[in-house]
Amino acid sequence: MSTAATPAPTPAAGVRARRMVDLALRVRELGIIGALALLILVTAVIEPRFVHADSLRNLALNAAIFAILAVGQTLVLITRNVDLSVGSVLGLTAYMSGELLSKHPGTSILVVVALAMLMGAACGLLNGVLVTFGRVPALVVTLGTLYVFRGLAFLWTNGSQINAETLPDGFLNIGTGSFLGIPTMALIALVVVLVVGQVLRDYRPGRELYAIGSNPDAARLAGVRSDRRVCTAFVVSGALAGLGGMLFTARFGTVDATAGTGYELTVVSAAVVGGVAIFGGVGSVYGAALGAVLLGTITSALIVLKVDSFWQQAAVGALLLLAIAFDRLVGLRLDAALRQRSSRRA
Amino acid sequence: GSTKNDSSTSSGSGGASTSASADTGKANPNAPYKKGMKVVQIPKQLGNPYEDIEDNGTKKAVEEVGGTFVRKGPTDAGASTQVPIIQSSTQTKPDAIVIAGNDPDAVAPALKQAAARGIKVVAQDSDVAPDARKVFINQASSEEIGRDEVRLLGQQIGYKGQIAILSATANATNQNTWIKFMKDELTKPKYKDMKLVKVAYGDDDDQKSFQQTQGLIQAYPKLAGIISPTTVGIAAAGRYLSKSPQKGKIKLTGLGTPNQMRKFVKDGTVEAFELWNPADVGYLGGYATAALVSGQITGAEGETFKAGHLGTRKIGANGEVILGPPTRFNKANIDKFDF
Amino acid sequence: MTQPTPAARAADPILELRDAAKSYGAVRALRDGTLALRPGEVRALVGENGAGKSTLVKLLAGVIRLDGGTMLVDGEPVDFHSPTAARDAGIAVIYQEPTLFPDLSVAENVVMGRHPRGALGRIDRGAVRRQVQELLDRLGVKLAAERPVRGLSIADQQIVEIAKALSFDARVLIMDEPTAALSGPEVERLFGVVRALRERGAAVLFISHRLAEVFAICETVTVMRDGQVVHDTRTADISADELVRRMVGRELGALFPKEQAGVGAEVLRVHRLTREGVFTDVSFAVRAGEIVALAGLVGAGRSEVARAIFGIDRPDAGHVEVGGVRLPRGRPSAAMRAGIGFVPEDRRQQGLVMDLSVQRNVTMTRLRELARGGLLRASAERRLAREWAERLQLKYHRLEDPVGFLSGGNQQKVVLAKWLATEPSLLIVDEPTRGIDVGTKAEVHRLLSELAGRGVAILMVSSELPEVLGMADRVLVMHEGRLTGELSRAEADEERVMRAATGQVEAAA
Amino acid sequence: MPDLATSSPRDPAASAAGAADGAPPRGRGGAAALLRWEVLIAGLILVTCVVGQAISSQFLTTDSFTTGSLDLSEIALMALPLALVIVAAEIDLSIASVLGLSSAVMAYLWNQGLPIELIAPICIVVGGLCGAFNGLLVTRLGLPSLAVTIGTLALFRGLAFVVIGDASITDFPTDWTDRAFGNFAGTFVPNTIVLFAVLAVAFAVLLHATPFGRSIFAVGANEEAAWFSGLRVKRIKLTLFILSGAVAGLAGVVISLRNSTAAANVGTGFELTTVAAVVLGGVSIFGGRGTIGGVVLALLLLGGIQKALTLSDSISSYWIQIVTGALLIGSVLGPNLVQRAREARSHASRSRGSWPPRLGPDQARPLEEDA
Ligand SMILES: Nc1ncnc2c1ncn2[C@@H]1O[C@H](COP(=O)(O)OP(=O)(O)OP(=O)(O)O)[C@@H](O)[C@H]1O
Ligand SMILES: Nc1ncnc2c1ncn2[C@@H]1O[C@H](COP(=O)(O)OP(=O)(O)OP(=O)(O)O)[C@@H](O)[C@H]1O
Ligand SMILES: [Mg+2]
Ligand SMILES: [Mg+2]
Repeated sequence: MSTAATPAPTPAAGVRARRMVDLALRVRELGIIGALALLILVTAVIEPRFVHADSLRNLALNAAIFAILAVGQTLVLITRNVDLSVGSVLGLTAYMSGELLSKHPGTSILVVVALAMLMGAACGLLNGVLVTFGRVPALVVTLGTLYVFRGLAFLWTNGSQINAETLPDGFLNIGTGSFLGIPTMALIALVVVLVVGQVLRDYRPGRELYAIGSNPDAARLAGVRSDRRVCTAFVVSGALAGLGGMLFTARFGTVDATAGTGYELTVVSAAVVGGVAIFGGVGSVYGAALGAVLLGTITSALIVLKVDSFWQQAAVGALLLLAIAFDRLVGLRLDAALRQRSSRRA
Repeated sequence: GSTKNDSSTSSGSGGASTSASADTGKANPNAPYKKGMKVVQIPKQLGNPYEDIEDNGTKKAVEEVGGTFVRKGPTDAGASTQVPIIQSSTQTKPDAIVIAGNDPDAVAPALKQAAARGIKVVAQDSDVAPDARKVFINQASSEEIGRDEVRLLGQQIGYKGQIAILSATANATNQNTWIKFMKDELTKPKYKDMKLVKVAYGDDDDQKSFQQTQGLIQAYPKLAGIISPTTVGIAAAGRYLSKSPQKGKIKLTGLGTPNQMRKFVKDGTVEAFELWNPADVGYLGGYATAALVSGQITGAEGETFKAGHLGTRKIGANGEVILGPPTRFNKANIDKFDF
Repeated sequence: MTQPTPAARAADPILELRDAAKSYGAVRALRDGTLALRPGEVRALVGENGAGKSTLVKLLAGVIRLDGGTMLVDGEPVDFHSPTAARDAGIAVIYQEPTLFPDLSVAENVVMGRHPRGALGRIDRGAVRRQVQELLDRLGVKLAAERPVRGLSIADQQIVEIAKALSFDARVLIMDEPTAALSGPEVERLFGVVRALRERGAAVLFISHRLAEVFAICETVTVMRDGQVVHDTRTADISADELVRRMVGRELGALFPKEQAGVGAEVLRVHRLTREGVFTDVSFAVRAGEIVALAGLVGAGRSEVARAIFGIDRPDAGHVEVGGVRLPRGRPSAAMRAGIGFVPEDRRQQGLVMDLSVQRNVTMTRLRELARGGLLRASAERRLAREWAERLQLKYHRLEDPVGFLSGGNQQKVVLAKWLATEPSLLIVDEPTRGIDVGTKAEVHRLLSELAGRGVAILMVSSELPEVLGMADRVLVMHEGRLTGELSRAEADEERVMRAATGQVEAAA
Repeated sequence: MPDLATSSPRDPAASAAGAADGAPPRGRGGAAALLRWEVLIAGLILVTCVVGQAISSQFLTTDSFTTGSLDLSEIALMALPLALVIVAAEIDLSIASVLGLSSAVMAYLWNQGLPIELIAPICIVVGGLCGAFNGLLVTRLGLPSLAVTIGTLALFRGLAFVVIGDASITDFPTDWTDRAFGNFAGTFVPNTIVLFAVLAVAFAVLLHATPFGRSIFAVGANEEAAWFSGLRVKRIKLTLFILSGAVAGLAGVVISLRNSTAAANVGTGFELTTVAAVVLGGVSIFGGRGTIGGVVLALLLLGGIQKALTLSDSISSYWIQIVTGALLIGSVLGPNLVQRAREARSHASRSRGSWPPRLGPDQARPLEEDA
C-alpha cells in the first residue's frame, strides 16, 4: 500500500488521515503482538526455559487448534452473528476421525481431512440455514445446535473412547511431527490463517462479509447476497471446526464424546481479544489467531511461573474485558478525531 | 391417572419401611438369590472406558444370578450430576443401586432416600459417605495402592530427585486417599532424597492432563518422576512424554489400563505401572449386590458371600470388600492382558 | 387522476411506472404512482414530507415491491425483486437516508459488490482507490478514498452516496434529496455531473425540497400529494407559487392558525451551551406562552441543541435553567421533572417504541404517577391513554394495538400525547410535522398554538420555512453550530432567515 | 377539534369513526402472539405428560415432581432475573460463574467459622457485586453485554477457584442441608421450589405490574426511544444486572446446601441451560418481549422432559441434550416459519403489512450514545 499513488487534493491532511487510519487498523494486531512479546519476555526472564525451542513448539501446538477455530469464528462474528456450536462440532468430527482411522487404519489422511471438514461444513450449513432462511437469531440457533451436536456425539460414541494405540502413527505424527522445525499443526493453522486472511482482505466474498456486518440493510441495497454469504461463513466455520476436530484427534490420540467441551467460549474470547467486534463489521483473522496464541501463552506462562492454575481462568477473563474496553476507548477516540476533521470542512 | 400412581407410590414407600427394618435383621448366608432382581448401575460418568469395563463386570455378575441390569449415568462427572439419576432410579424401584460416587457427600442424601425405600446401595471403585451405602467394593487396599506407587517410582529413579503427582479431580475420594498414603510413605527415611514438588489436577480430562504434564515439566526442569494414579492422566502423560526429549528420562508410573499403556511400555516411555482388573471390581460388586438383595449378607463386618469365579469374599471394617493387590504391568507381561 | 401532459416526447421512456400502489400496514404511502423517465430527461419529483416520494423511489430501486400497478423498463413489464435486479437494469439510486458501511473505507463503500478484480479474481486495490479518487475529484470534494466512513459528516456521507451512484454507467439515476445536506459549490458540481449524464442520454429523477434547484436543473416536474401523483408538467410551464399550491393542495394560510398569546415569565434560559464539534456558545431564552422557532439548514445543529437542553446529550460547556433552576447535564429524567417535554425529530426511532401498544406509549412518561403502592393500575392507565387519544382525536383501532399500526400523523399525535400528558411548562418539538399529511399538520399546528395560548413555552425546531414563519413568535437561526440571527415575528421573512441560515450574518435584532 | 383547556368533548361518533378508520383488526398482536406462545408451551407440557407416562408409569407422580423440580431449582431461580435482563435486550452469561463464586465464598466463610445465617446474605451481596461489575461495564463503558459476560464468565469462575482452590466443603450442618434438600411442610413440594415460587411471583409483579417493569420492556424494544422518554436506561440496566447477580449468588447458596457440597466448580455450564429456558419461555433474545409466566412454563417443560428421559431404562440420557437443543431452536423457528408462510401468501394477494423484513439476524443494536 503506497501512500504516494493517491492524487490527494490536500496532501498533508490526506496523508495524515490515512496514516492515522492505517495505524488504527493495524494497531490492534500490533497491540496483541506487543502484549504477547511482553508476556513471553517476562516469563522468560523468570524462567528461561520458557523460550527454549521445545517450549515454544508447545506454545504453537497448543494454540494451533484454537487459532483455526478462531478463524472460522471471526468470519461469523464479522457478519454480526456468532457460532457457539464449534466445540460440539469439534467433538463430533474428532470422534469421527478417530473412529474412521481405528476401524480402517489404511484410510488416506487426506480422506480423513476431507470427511472431517465435510461433516463440519454440514453442521455449519444447518446453522447457516436456520439463521438465514429460518430467521432465528444465531445465538439461539448455535446454542441449540451446541446441545444437539454434543448429544449426537454422545449417542454415537455411546460411551466408548478412541485410544492413541488404535490410531496409525502416520496420523498421530500430524499432531506431534514437525516440518523444518515448525510443528506440522502450527503450519496447518498458519496456512488456514493466511488463506482466509487473504480472502477476507482481497476477495469480494470477504469484503462483503464486512459489509453485511457493518450495515446489513445497506449490504442488501448494494446487491450483496447476504443470506448466501452468512450461510457460507457458518459453513466455513463448521468446516474449520471439522479440521480442528481431526487435528484434535491427531494431537491427543484419545477422544471421546466430550472432546472440545467449552471450546466455544474460549474461541469467541480469542477472536474478541484479537479485536474482532462482537457486533460485526470489524476485525481480522490475523488478530483472532494472535488472540488464540495469546490466550494459550498465558495458560502456559502461568503454569511455568508456578502461579496456581486457579488464576488462569481469572486471567483469561480479565484479559478479555481489558481487550474490549481498550477497543471501545480507542474507537471513541478515533471517532472523535475523525469527526473533528470532517465537521468543519468549508 | 396420577392419583392412582400417587397412592401406589405411597404404599410403595410404606413397604419400603418394612423391608428397611428387615435389613437390620439377621443375614441368612444360605438364602437363594432373589429371582429377577433388578440392579441399576450408576457410573461416575458415561464415556469413561475404564468404567465401561468395570460395569460390564457388574453386568456379568448380575446376569449370572439371573437378575436384570440397567446402566444409567451422567454425561459429566460434576459433583451433583448423579443426583437426578439416583432419584429417578429410585422411582423405578430397583432392588439395588450400584454406584461409583463422584462426590461422597453430594450423592448421600439421595442414596439415603433410596435406602429408605428398601433399595440396597453398593458403592464400588469410589466410595460414598459410609452411612449412605451398605457395602463398598474397594479395588485394593487404598493404603497398599498409595504406598506401592511410591515404592515403584522409587525403584525406577533410584530413590532420588523431584517427583510430582498428576491426579484426577481434587474432590475424588479415591485419589485423595491414595495421595494421603503416598505422602505418608514418602516420610520414611528411605525416601529422604525424593521430594514431592506438586500435585497437579488433570480433571480426568485428557487434554487438560496432557497440558498439565507439559506444564509440570516446564516448571520443574529437574523433575525425575511422575505418579499418575488415574487411567486418563497416565495415558495423557505417557503420550506427552513419548514425544518429548525427556522420554525415558522422566519416569512415569501410576494406574493405567494395559491397552492404553502398551505402546508406551514398548517404546520405553514407561517401565512399569499398576492396576487391578476393573472387570473383577465390577464383578465382585455385582455379587455383593446380589448377596445383599437376597439377604445373604447385611453389610456387617465379618460376613462372607460367594463371588463367582473370584471365590468367597469377606466383608471387612466399614463394610469394605477388598478385591486384592493390584497387578504390575511391564514389558514382560503386558501382552498377556487385554482390557 | 391527472393526465400526463406531453413534454419532449422524442423517445420512448426507459423506465415507467403506472398506477403503482404501496401500503405500509395502515399507511397508504403510494396510491397512483404514475411516472415516466425518458433518455436525456431530468425530471423533478416534488411533494411535501410524507407525500410518498421516497416510497416511489424504493419501488423503482427494487427495495420494496409493488402492491399494485406495473413497472416497465424499455416498455417491458418488470418486477424487481431485489436492488441487484434494478441495478442490472441500469438504475442507480441515491437514497434519502445514507446507506453506508461505517467500518469500511470510502472507496470500498463506493465499489461494494462490484470491486474491480485482477488476476484470480483478486480485488485490485490500486484500481479501487484510483477509480474512486478520480470520481471524488470529479465531484470536486476533498475526501480521501482510503478513509473509513465512520465519522463523516452528513454532507460527506451524501457525497459518498453520490459517488456510489455515479460509479457505474447508469441509464437512470434516481436521487432522493441528494442536495439536502450539501453547500452551494457542491450542489453546483453535482449539477455538472447531472448535465453530463443527460448529454450521454441518461434519465435523471431528482427529488428536492428546494424549488430553486428544481427550476435550475430539471425540465419536467412531477408533483405528489398524499401518496398520489397530482401533476406532471414542464418546469417552463409552471411558476414556483403554482408548484407549491399543487404540492400543498390548499392555501398556505389555513395551515398556520397562529393565535396571538400573551407572553409571560421566562421559562427556559440556555446559557452559552457548547458541545464540541457540534454547536458552540448557544444562548437564548423562551418565555411562557411564546413559540420560538429554531431555524437553519439541515445539519446546522438545531436538533443537537434541543437534545442537549433535554439532557439526551451531555453538553461540554454552558448550562440550562428552567424557572431559574439549573438542570443537571445529560439527565432527561431531571429535565422531565423540571417540566420539559420533548418531541424528537425521529418519530420511529426516538419518539415511540413501535412494538409497544398505543396505550403503553402514551403512559410511558407517566408511569410513576400512575402507580399506587408501587403497582400500576390497569384502569388508570387505560383512562389516561383514552383521555389523551380523545383529546387529540387519535384515529386508532384498539389501544392495545402496537403503535406501529397507526399512520404517520397519528403516530406523531401519540408522541404529542405522551408529552402533553406530563403537562409540561416547556415543550420542545423537533420537526413536529415531518412526514405527516396536510390535515394532521394543521391540527398539530393548532395544538401548538393552543398550548402556547395556555401559557406553555414552546421551542420548535423546523426545516420548513413556511412553518417557521407561520407559527413562531420569534425565530432563532443557526448556522454551523452557532446562533446567527434572532428575528421577531414581524421581522422574520424568508430572505432574512435564509441569509442567517447560510451564514451571511446580519446583526441580531 | 382538540380541546386542551376544558374537559374533552366526549364525542362517541368521533371515536367510533376513529375505530372504524383505524387499523383493521388483525390476528397478530404483541399480546395475542404471546398468549398463543404460552398456550403452545402448555400444549407441549401436556404432550410431555402423555409421552412421559408412556415411558414410565412412574412419570405422573408427586415423586417425579419433587425430584424433577429439585434438579432444576437453581436454573429456575436464575432464569427469573435473566428473563428481565433479556427483555431489556441484554444478556448475562456469567450467572453460572457467579453461582460458583458464591459457592466458593460460602465454603471459605464456613471454614472461617461463620454461621450459615450470616454466610447466605454475604453470598447474595457478593453475587450482587458481581452483577454490578457486569452492569457498570455495560452501562458506563458502553460495552456489549455478550462480550462482557463471556469475559466475566471466565473471570468469576477463576476467582471462585482462587478463593478455595480445588477444595470442597461438605460438612454443612444437616439442619440446613435438610432444609435445602427437603420438602415444604409435609407436602411434596421441595423447599427450593417454594422459594422459587415466591420469587417467581415477585418477579412477575415486578415485570408486569410496576413502572420499573414497564420501563424494562421499553428499554428492550427501543432503547433510544426509552431514553428520549426520560427513562433512566442505564440505571434500569444496572439494576437488572445486580438482580441477576444477587439471585445467582442466592442460587449458589441453595445448590451448595442442597448437595451438601460447596466448591468452585459447581454449576459449570448452567448459563446456557438457563438462557435456553428463558428463550424457550418466549422471551425474545432481541429484547422487548416476554413474560415470567412463559418462563415458568418453559421450566416445567424442560423439567418434565428431563424427568421422563431419566426415568426411562432404555432411552439414553444423551437425548436430553438433543431434545433441549431442538426445542430451543424450534421455539423460535416455528413461529418464524408460520409467519413466512403467511407473508408469502399475503404478498401474492396484497399488502405485505409489515416493516422491511429484518435483514440478517442481528443482535441487539448497541446504541451510540455517550453521556
Ligand atoms: N417503513 C415504513 N413503515 C411504515 N410507514 C412508512 C414507512 N416508510 C414510509 N412510511 C410512510 O409512508 C408515507 C410516505 O413516506 P415517504 O418516505 O415516501 O415520504 P417522502 O415523500 O419521501 O417524504 P420526505 O420528503 O419526508 O422524505 C409516510 O406517511 C410515511 O410515514
Ligand atoms: N452521524 C453523524 N456523523 C457525523 N456528524 C454528524 C452526524 N449527525 C450529525 N452530525 C453533525 O452534527 C451537526 C448537527 O446535526 P443535526 O442533525 O443536529 O442538525 P440539525 O440542524 O438538527 O439538522 P436536521 O434538520 O437534519 O435535524 C452537523 O454538523 C452534522 O454534521
Ligand atoms: Mg423522502
Ligand atoms: Mg434536526
